[in-house]
Amino acid sequence: MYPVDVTITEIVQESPSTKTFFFDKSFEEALPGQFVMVWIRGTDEIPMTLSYRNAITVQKVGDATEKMFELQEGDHLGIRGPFGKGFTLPQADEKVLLVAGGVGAAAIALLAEYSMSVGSSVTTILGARNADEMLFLDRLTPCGGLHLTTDDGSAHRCGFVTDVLVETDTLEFDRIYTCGPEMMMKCVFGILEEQGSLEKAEFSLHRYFKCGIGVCGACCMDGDGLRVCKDGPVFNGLQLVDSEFGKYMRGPSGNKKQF
Amino acid sequence: MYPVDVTITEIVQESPSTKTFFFDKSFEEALPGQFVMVWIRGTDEIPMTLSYRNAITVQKVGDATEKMFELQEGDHLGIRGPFGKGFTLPQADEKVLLVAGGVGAAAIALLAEYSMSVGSSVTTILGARNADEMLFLDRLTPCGGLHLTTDDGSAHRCGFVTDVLVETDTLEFDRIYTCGPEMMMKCVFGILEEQGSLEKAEFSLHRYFKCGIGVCGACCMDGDGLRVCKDGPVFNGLQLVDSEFGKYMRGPSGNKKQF
Amino acid sequence: MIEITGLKLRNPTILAAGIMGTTAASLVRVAKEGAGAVVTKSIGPQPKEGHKNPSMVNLGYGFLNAMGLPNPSYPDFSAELETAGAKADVPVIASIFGGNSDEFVQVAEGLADAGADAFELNVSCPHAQGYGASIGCDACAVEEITASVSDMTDIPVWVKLTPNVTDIVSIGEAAQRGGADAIVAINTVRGMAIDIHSGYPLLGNRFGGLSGSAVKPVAVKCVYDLYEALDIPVIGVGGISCWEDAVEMMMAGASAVQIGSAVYDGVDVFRSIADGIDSFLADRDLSFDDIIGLAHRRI
Amino acid sequence: MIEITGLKLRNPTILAAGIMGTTAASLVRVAKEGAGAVVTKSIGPQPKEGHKNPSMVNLGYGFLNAMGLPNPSYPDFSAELETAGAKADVPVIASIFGGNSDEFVQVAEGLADAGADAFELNVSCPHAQGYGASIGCDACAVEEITASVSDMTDIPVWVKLTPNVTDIVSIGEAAQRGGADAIVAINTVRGMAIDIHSGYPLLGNRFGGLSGSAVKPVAVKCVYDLYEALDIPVIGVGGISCWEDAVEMMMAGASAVQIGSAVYDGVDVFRSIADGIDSFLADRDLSFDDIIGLAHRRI
Repeated sequence: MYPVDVTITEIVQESPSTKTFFFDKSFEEALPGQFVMVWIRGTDEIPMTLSYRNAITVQKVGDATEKMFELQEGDHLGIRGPFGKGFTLPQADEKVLLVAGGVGAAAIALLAEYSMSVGSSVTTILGARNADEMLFLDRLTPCGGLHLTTDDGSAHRCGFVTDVLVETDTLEFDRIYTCGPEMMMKCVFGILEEQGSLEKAEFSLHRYFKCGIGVCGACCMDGDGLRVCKDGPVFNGLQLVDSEFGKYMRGPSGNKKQF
Repeated sequence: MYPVDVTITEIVQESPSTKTFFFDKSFEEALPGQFVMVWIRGTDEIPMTLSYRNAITVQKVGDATEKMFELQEGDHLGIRGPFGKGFTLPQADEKVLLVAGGVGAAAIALLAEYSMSVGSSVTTILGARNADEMLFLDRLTPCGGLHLTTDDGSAHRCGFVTDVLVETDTLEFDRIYTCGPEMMMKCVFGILEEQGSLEKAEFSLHRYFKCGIGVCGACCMDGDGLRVCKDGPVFNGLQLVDSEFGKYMRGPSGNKKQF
Repeated sequence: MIEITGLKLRNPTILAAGIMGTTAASLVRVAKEGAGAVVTKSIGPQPKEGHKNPSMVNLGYGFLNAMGLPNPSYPDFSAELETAGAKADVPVIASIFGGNSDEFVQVAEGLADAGADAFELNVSCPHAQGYGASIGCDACAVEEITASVSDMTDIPVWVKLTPNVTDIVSIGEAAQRGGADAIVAINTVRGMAIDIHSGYPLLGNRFGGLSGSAVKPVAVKCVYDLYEALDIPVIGVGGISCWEDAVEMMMAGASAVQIGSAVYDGVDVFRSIADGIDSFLADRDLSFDDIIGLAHRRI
Repeated sequence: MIEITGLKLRNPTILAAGIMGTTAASLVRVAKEGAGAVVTKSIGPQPKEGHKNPSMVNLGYGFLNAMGLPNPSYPDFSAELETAGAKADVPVIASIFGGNSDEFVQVAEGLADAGADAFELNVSCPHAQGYGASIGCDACAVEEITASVSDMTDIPVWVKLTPNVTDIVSIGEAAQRGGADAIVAINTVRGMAIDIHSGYPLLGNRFGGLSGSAVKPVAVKCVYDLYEALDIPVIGVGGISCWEDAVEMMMAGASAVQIGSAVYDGVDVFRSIADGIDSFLADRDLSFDDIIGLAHRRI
């Protein structure tokens, strides 16, 4: 599978640090939570979760994303995928709780849209650093319940998504999904573990990928050696018990980096 | 496609010079007239037309066939195929004329059985050197018309299949098929050409094969460069006009051998 | 229309040596099916029957073959070559081999009057003892053979290289020093397969050469390296079965491509690849020169 | 149960170097999935991040990769190796590399206390400047490096060879002279692919190494030749993805097999191959010794 060549048809500045790049190709077979390998030719190739079936939402964090931010409509990217295990899709009438932080809202918004389309009852807790960085509010507003937090209190409730979560009876929900910074997800994990809801929760993880297709092992997590790119990036809460999750990840050389 | 390993389940001495080897595997997808590459391990691999879906009928003519004649029931062969273009199958109610000589009866018998099974009306002209070498009489007896000849007159009509053919009004038949020694088929070709029946006739040819899969070109015929192993071994009569057919063939080095 | 070593080709697809090239009739057929040029079966000083069968196996991801340089020798082939030249409306390149430079010259002289448009020196067959790659691994031998044939003929001399060496560039440089007009890369990759039911090697010759999709990345790398190092054109061959493969090979540095095993899928592969390249160029308003070696300019 | 260079393996499937071997957790996982032994990611003297992505592409008929020997270096890896040895119930072989024999010795000494069951010397990575195959093409260098490491350690030393040489047997003989206990063949085959939409090479490193089905015939031939020439065991690796492939490699002469890219289809590939070989042997009432090198006895 050579990369598919896509043309950028539209670029939306979602927030001061985030842009969405729409392609001329839609990955209809992609499940929410799956990722694609995005090749910025001459620079690098990075894993990105799809925020729409035909778009990725990128935060500027390094060389490759910086290069991406220079791209214009009409420019090209190489795309491989979708790869990995996405979220387990909810059924109609199931009660679904979504917990998203920062750019993690990208994967969650796609899942929310799917969930609403099949008739699940969706409650979302969405957090951001500040009001400007709050992503996909428009896509999440149709949810039955929507709780918003900002770290600095510049809008909505001042605080973290976990402040809302801890007040929520998670036992009421059939399925819980979360995506966001690992420290946020670690707190979510703790709350769900305490409430006994871990087994119905799924976490979308981020690690440094090399091959992206489950062969090289660069993204294997300590614990059971699960490959984030192939066995994940979405894991059930129970798979993360006694793992490196929330403690450290590894860099390109295999060295540990504490969170 | 590695060769399939088959076990010889039964060996039938059909005539003093001919044996049929039955396999434990049946090539159900094979069309009458198609061939398989038969690998006598350690010796050679030779093309053989299927005489049954699970058997080949072999005449002792060289090293490989001599080695085959030493094989016992329970011995193994490697088989690749079926390959090539088989006979165009007749439809129900079509009138079919079959002309077979010598071991060419193998392919023709399989076609005769198919033709009768779909309800074609089948007339067969079968020739052999002598009565002992007459092959598959039992399989061809159910044909509506059966004409037999032997070169030496040891049974049936003394003469050649072409002696019968020349007395036959081939315009009455919808399809004509022939398989046998090339000199015999050359005469068949001449008669059919004269009667204006060439375009409804198919000829099953034999040439030296190397690759057997249409790549090397060792079996390309002069004229249009048709590959006997892939464009054939069955050809429509019109494809053979102005070709090497009946004149010469080529040996392993590509040298011409006159008939 | 492209020009390579002075030969004008209506398109950059060339029939590779050893494929449907034993007779004039089949060479003419391939030309009719759309090839821009055709290379004959490799012709040597003596008639050879080649190895026992099986001589070629389709592995799915590629083909393994050991034909053993079967050929009728130059005296017998001369008439075929002459007929092919007269009837094919495209250049006919005579592939020749020998055990040393004298034999190469003997064959080239023997075919001189038959009117080949170029010679392709086969110093790269991986499975014929004393011929081909046994020579093609030795830069000195390649240089000497190339020089000998170049000296005795006025037509272009192409040299076909084996990938089964530590450093293909040094062999390509030797051919260039010897006066080669173009390099053809690559011949097949040494390989072997075994029948597990019996333990016998699958090929009559026990081992052979791998071609088809499996070797395309190997060929692309060789062509890329040769293009970087040499001044003469490189003709790319190895695993090309669709126009995308051909474009990839040209971007690696090939001025033209040869197509071999892909005739398995149909002899019309030449036309479909030539048409595909044309459309690709037209859609993007590009010329052949824009894409030949493009990968070298993408830093 | 098979024994190779003194190590007892419950089955002849071994995790190949560079595949899921960077952490103790993943090595232990592969052991649990059924591998008879596991080889670590190649470890060198300094931490290396490796090449930019894309670093591996699935071509359908094989995989092209250029990781660039990413590794945390021996001081950081020592603890992982120790944990792997303690938790995996199978032998753990440490793959090591360096730019010269001093660096190889430095890494081997640095890992000495971590309890590897054997060292595998990577003199064959095709895409790391100054390492791997740049050494592995040079018989003298291979002999010297092998001798240096063999002299300083009591555990078995395996040497993994590159197929990208004119004569792999001469390199294998050099390793044997240097005291190697086993040869591992082959590392990946030099290759390259180009994105025709842009002209860019597909890999961040521009070129890389081919693995998977495409290289199986190449590996079978190398193993066949090495078995013929050497006295020490040969471990076969290259394109093995099912038990039939493993049996084929053993018939070529492999005493055991390594499996790499095939984990793409599932980490349970070790168990399914080991079970398949067992059934094959049981059905025919054969032992490992009956099939190892069988092709050499089929004349």
